[in-house]
Amino acid sequence: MTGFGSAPLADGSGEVPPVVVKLGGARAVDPAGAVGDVAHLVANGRSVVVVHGGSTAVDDLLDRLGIESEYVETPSGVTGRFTDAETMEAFTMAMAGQVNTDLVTAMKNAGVDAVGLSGVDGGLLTGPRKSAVRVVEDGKKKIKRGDHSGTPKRVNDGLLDTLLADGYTPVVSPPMFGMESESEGTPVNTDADRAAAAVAGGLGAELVILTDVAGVYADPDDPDTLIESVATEAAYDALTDAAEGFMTRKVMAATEALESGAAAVTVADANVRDPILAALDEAG
Amino acid sequence: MTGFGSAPLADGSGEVPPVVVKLGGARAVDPAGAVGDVAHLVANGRSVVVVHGGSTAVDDLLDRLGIESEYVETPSGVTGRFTDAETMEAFTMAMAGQVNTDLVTAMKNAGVDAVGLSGVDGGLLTGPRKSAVRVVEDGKKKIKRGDHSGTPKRVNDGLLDTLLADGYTPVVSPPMFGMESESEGTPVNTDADRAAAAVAGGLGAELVILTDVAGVYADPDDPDTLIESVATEAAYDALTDAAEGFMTRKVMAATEALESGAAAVTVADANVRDPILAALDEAG
Amino acid sequence: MTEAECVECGGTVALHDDLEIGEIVDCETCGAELEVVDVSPPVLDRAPELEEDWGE
Amino acid sequence: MTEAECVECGGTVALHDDLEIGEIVDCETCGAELEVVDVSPPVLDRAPELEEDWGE
Ligand SMILES: [Zn+2]
Ligand SMILES: [Zn+2]
Repeated sequence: MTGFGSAPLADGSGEVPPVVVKLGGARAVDPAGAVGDVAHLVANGRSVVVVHGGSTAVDDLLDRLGIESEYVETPSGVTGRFTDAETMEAFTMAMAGQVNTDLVTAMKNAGVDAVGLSGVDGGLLTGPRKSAVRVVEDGKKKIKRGDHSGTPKRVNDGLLDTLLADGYTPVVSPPMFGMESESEGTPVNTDADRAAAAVAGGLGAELVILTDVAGVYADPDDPDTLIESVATEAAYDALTDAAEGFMTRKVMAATEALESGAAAVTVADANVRDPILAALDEAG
Repeated sequence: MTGFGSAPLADGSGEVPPVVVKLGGARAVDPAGAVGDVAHLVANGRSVVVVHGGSTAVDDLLDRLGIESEYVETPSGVTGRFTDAETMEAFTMAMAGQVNTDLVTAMKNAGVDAVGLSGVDGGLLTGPRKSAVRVVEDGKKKIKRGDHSGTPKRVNDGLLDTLLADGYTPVVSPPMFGMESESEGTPVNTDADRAAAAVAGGLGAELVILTDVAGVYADPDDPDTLIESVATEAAYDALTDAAEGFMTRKVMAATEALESGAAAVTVADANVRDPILAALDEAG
Repeated sequence: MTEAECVECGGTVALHDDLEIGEIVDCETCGAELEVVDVSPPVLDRAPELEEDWGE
Repeated sequence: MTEAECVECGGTVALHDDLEIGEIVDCETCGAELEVVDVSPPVLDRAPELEEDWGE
């Protein structure tokens, strides 16, 4: 695993911060170990918030509905899905309907009194909707409108605190609430890692991002380059430069979490024994 | 509209009970009037919980997914959908994903700080799962197993109270949490009218069931037989006998709500001006 | 025409040929409702009492 | 080959023929990025600054 930031228990305050766990939505990630760990933490009095993705479930539903996703390329060469209205509807059904309910069910069956929330609920994750995106098509730069995406700028951590205080474990799902004006919003797609980062920042929590690899690699093709800890600014900058593709998002999420107030961030493999407890041990 | 039970404000306690509003899921019911009324009530300090159905959205999704619903007939001649695992998954996506998120969005855009919950969240609506049902096929009585349905026996009103106390408006959706054993549950289909009744009972609330007709008719084919008020036990029994088909469920829901502690129940037309305020005026 | 034993009274229950699993037959001796849990050979069990109640 | 006026500097921007709505062209006079908001006749507007950022 890769740890970012300082160890949260070393500050001497004695205050144990909540834990935010990001569970991946890829099929390669089995949530069973994570669910057991959350149950263990909660049984020991630790406050836990789970944030999940679900891209595999979204892909499956789009496929079953015969919706062909449009993938577009940004000027800097990143490829992403364009979330039109029809895709957005399927995204909401799969994420907030299916994956969230399944995970809440698994948690409840493990003895955790889970409450599922999307980022729309109580404006939990709110930010401007991005409708227009810059894309490159046939070598031409274009503005494409009608995207449903956004980045959370405000977290309603009061809603999470209220639920945590009553012994519930919030299970948070995209979409977020994307504002189109001062007072009107709509559900929009948002990256679950960034959502988890925003939640961890809002709660001053330790963030554990579970994924299907052991951590962040300086060179993704070389397992020997796993980075164990990023403690100094220089190490951090070097990592940001080194991270590629899929890992760029994890590093960005870690950065955003720490900048917005998270106590620590660990990127760790979901498919090991006690994945969250191991990550917290390392971090704490 | 049809009023059931005593007027809640006549008891002299001065305590104003919360309002539970059941919004229909049929396309004939436009939620706009109801959303405006909820905003008005909440702005005036009244606690409101919304419970919704969404059968049209479920039908649409099943249709788009090419899932042929199996309809079965019960020994007493009632036809209902058999909710197998595949249908249940679509039900959850459409209800808890799409309809719930859309309604929360509409509420938020009307100035109501809505929080969507399914009956699974925090065990909000819990009861035994019914897997086996008695059906009649080709004139033969049979036991058919694998249904995902249930009736809520316990309501986590503490979760609703917590959210209401913090100024949120819970928006509650099927599925409910169907227990398969003491400790294991699964999401199951439940009638939204009964869910609303259970919530109203748990909160001691006034229940307003909005639908696409003006109220309960003694004879559904004769508009002159609209029943305005059911105050005595005898009138009640007569109505229970008279109600047919679709209306049977409304009367059953009203009965269950009052028996479990609701202050009053009104069945009213959603498609009139200020449908909830009008119903409360009548009831109060 | 086959037959099977009633689990309630031990009496013989006459069964028609195109029996299906899940089908409910009545014991003519004691009146019990019996569920066909297997067809070859036919096995009967007591049919569960079930509330009639449809979701949604 | 058609042309249109730059909304930033008033200069003339040369445009190729298979112009599409949404396309971004650069003004060679002032360097502004301009979005094609109509094609017949061509109309240009200032292209919005947009963060590069993909959801999900
Ligand atoms: Zn017998
Ligand atoms: Zn210019």
